[in-house]
Amino acid sequence: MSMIPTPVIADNNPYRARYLANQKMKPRNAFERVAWQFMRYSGLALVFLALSHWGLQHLINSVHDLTLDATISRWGIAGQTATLEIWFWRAYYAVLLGLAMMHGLNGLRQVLYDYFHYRPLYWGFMVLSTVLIVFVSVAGLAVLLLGVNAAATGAAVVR
Amino acid sequence: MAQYHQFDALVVGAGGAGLMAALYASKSVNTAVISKLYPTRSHTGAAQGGISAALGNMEPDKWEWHAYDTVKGGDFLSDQDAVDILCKEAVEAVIDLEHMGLPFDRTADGKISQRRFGGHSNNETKQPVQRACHAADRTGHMILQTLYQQCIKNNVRFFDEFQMIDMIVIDGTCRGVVAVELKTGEIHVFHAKAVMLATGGFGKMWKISSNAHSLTGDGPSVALRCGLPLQDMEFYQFHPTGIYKMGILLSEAARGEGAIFINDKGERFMERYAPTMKDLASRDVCSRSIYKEVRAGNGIGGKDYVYLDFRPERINKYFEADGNPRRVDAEYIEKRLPDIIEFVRVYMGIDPITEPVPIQPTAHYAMGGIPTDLDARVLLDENGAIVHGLYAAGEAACVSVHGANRLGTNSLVDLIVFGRRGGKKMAEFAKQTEFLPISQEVHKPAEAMLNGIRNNDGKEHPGQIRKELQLHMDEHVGVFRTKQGLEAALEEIRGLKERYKRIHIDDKGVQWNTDLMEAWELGCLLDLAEVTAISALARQESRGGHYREDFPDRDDKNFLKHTNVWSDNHMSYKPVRMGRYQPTERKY
Amino acid sequence: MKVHFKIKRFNPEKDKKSYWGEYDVEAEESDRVLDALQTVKWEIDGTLNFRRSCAHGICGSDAMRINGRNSLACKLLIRDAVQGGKIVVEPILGLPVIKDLIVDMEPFFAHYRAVMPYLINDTEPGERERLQSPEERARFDDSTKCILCACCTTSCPSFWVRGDYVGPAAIVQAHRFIFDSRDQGAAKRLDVLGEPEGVWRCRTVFNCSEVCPRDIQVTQAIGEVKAALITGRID
Amino acid sequence: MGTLLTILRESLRYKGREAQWLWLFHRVSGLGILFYLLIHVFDMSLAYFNVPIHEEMIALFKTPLFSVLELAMAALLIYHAVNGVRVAILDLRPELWVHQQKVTRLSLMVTAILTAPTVVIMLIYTFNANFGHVATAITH
Ligand SMILES: Cc1cc2nc3c(=O)[nH]c(=O)nc-3n(C[C@H](O)[C@H](O)[C@H](O)COP(=O)(O)OP(=O)(O)OC[C@H]3O[C@@H](n4cnc5c(N)ncnc54)[C@H](O)[C@@H]3O)c2cc1C
Ligand code: HEM
Ligand code: SF4
Ligand code: F3S
Ligand code: FES
Repeated sequence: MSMIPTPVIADNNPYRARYLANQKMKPRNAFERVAWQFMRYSGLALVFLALSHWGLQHLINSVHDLTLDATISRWGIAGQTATLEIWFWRAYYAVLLGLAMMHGLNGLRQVLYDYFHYRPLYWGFMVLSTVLIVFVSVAGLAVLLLGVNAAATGAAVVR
Repeated sequence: MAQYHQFDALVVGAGGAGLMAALYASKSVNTAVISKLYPTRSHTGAAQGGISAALGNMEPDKWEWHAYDTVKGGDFLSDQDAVDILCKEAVEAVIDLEHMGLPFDRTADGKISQRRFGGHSNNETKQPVQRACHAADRTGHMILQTLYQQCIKNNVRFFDEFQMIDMIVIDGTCRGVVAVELKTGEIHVFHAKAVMLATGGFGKMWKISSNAHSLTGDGPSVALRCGLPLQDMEFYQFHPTGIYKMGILLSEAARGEGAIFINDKGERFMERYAPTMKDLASRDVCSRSIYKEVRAGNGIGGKDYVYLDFRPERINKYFEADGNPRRVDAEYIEKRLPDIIEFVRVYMGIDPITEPVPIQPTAHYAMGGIPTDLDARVLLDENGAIVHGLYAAGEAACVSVHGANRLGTNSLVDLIVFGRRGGKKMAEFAKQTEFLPISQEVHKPAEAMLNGIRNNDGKEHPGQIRKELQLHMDEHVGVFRTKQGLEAALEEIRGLKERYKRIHIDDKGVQWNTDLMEAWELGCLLDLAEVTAISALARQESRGGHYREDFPDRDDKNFLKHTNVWSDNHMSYKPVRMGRYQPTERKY
Repeated sequence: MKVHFKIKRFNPEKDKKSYWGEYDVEAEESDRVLDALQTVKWEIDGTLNFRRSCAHGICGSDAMRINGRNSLACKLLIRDAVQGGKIVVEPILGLPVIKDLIVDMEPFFAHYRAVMPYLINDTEPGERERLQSPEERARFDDSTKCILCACCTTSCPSFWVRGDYVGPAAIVQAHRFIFDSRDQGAAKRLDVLGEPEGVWRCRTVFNCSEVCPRDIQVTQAIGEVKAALITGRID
Repeated sequence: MGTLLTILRESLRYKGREAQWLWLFHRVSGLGILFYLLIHVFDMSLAYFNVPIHEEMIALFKTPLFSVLELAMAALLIYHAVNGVRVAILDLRPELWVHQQKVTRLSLMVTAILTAPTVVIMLIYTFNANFGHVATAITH
């Protein structure tokens, strides 16, 4: 990953000598910087994505309208070709899911790092929560991208 | 068993003087610093106004002029060879500080900015000259920080919060010190080839004082107890502008920027006492003038204080009256004197931009101290014999450049110039000599002394003794002195010393026992108060910071000489080393 | 006026746990809290321990938690501190308590040293001063005021939970050099501050800025360092 | 662990300004949302893996207890979003911190303004589902 970008500086910039002297030096560790920036950018994106999803599901519609049919109309049915509309919903939810999970995972990492100083404990929690979050995300992506799998009920969905 | 350490060079005290010495010594020998405070807590950080050097960045200036001002400021008691070194090396030393990173304020063309300060003048025009290099009104803070930073860079070994309580002086050579590690209460023996005392001043023997609680004269009093003399102890400077009742200092930089004194009648009374320099006359002159006004009933509301006025419109009015073309506004004053303005706002609850500030003289600076030669080597007697391996610099020492009265900004110059010379000399000395032997038992007397205080079960309370000492000193050994007053004070001090033998402290513990250390420090103050009063009593003239109402004139025939005093109270005098400048009447 | 002091006491030689010492002190409204503590020590109970030196807010010795918030005891007046006739004094948080109000400052200074708080410039400076314009000087003026009192660092939730965080004070010190036009060590310092225990652990809580007795814009300094790390530019 | 508890207790006793409490609640809300999100996504994924369980869970979410939790969730999410934006802005312009009282009031107000109608609408839906006749009366 690129570390500190090489600065562009004019000859008459008083800091020039310092830049030249500094160029060789680059932070060894950019992870936290990237994580920090990611939290802000993903947060901003989530304002739109998460709030619009919430609005859609809880204000325009409600949980009480949440039926399998409604789900099918968003994500389609496994094995059937999807319409453009379905692909739009799939993409929207995939992005939302991905960003929210990564944002949440990194947030959780920050919290665990703060409170669990005993390294094995911290890493234990980290591995556990990463596995859990990745597992749930992959499962979520499966239904998103493949559609509702009526077969998993063992019977046809008739309503 | 005490812990044992060995270093080529050991510096006691981490103020400007100590750090400068450590920095230079550490360039070539194994150096350590012990300090009872974290280095950045040293009182050098309180110095506000500036550090003088004839850089000539603002207007023509010469180090010779600086030297003359210093000698004149010192009422001709300064040793002039030392003054020459001070003023000549000041230029180089200030540049040195800049190279170390000190963030001086700058002129428009990028050079170090300078300002006017009391007693500093252009010798030809007799007008105040801009000589004090400054970083807002935090010059001392920046010096202290910069030197500490450089010491860290140079890997100087620090023993923070270690308090020296004894020195190992055997056969006229110093071989180390004994110190307490405050955190654990353990005794440590520091074995060294060269030791420097840079423990700062002792202004806490007065009540109204600009000095820190920690300034209790540990270094000078340990030296005294080791059989060494102290020099010129009667010369103590009272700074004219301390915040009323608290003593917190408002730098002379305020007057450098144009502030003036006014009395109850609204008069600029300094015009009467110092027609040329007026409010920028030297400190002893200003302090006495304030008290003369107070005695004449011109104190504010008849009380014992006057106003320092730095309201911009007033400053401009007086600039105009003086024919000075400068003008200031509130923004400028705030920028140049941010800290002292804040002090006034916080501690007095008034705004100096719109109201005059009540001030009174405050005990400030010891001109006297441990006598040294030009390389900061400590002198054994009035004949110039030296104590091998022992050095002193800073306020604890007396070179003597300040003579009878120190000029503003010259202390910081003293720290870095003689700190540096001392540091270099220590390294040189340490490289040539071997460690001299010390016994396994050297720390025993110090240990016994501390335990003596800890376990003493008398009835006297150290807090009470300190309070009484401060009151007597303020009353009789202050700006104005008389034979009767000094004799009374001496008797009181001796009485207090007797009572001190029967003190009792509450904290019998070992770790971080400030009760114990404060009681020990009180012992130092009592010792120094006694020799101060003795020296003052013997000097039957008025000179610089020492003003005898019964001998109001300077007496060059009998007293153009330095006082040396020992712990058994015997005294001797030695001549002042004169040079280009012959004593003249001192007018500002 | 009479003020009731509640002071957190702990003596490592005697106590297993800290306890509250209670004292009634006669004090003027315009006295400093430090003056009242001195009165307790000098007149009521000599075993009370705290650090102090200058008594006017420039040495940074006496940071403590007064009525729940960090402050220098010598810079807070009784009239501003007292709440319902009472003042509660505790040691600053996040550093090990040694005795009463005295904490171990070593971890704090270790962080300070970690950011290389000294001018780095290996070029030959010449006979005279290095030049610096008043604007360049003003760029880092705010952070030169720091007195290393630790009020900020020990008010920071990120530091409390994990003392490895270099803390606002060290960042302010780094800022003082990073933005000094004479310095050439910015990249080395940014390297340290970019580490996991560096600036990124700041969560923009502002407790630090609020308590700084020197009115340093601490969070702003931290923000400028973050910006320098992100953009690679220091202007 | 003992020290962790001490630190947590002491941090609650420290009298920080507004931003300290906003930060603490940001943390709590973030963790809350994450917890909710995991359950929610897990449940939805069952629409692919096991529809009957999926349907049972959906039914569970429709009970009054979960409706109340859902309201809390809405408040947390909105708070977290608004406060996240506040933090991001202050990271860019730290000098604005002097207005922290105003900023705090503002962000709490925005949170409230967004949450209030949400809660009302969601309550109506809940009533509608549980006591259909009442809701019908209201909507008509
Ligand atoms: C408010 C104020 C403003 C001033 N402004 C100016 C100014 O503008 N210009 C100017 O030139 N001068 C000024 N001065 C004077 C000048 O600042 C001091 O004289 C000078 O800083 C003294 O420095 P120092 O290095 O000798 O001692 P200090 O800086 O006082 O340091 C003493 C050191 O010794 C240590 N120490 C003391 N006792 C022991 C012990 N027993 N064991 C171990 N360590 C010990 C302390 O921990 C400390 O580190 C001012 C003074 C004051 C009080
Ligand atoms: C809705 C828009 C969102 C915005 C604007 C947002 C913004 C932010 C920001 C800026 C941070 C960083 C805080 C810091 O570093 O101090 C953060 C932290 C966090 N966020 Fe979000 N976030 C949003 C949604 C979410 C979601 C959906 C989740 C759950 C999956 C979540 C969970 C977290 C967690 C756990 C933290 C860590 C808290 C901490 O370290 O104290 N956030 N959020
Ligand atoms: S930044 Fe302020 S609060 Fe922090 S150590 Fe420096 S002076 Fe103290
Ligand atoms: S309190 Fe701490 S979180 Fe940042 S803004 Fe200050 S360092
Ligand atoms: S005693 Fe120096 S800052 Fe308070």
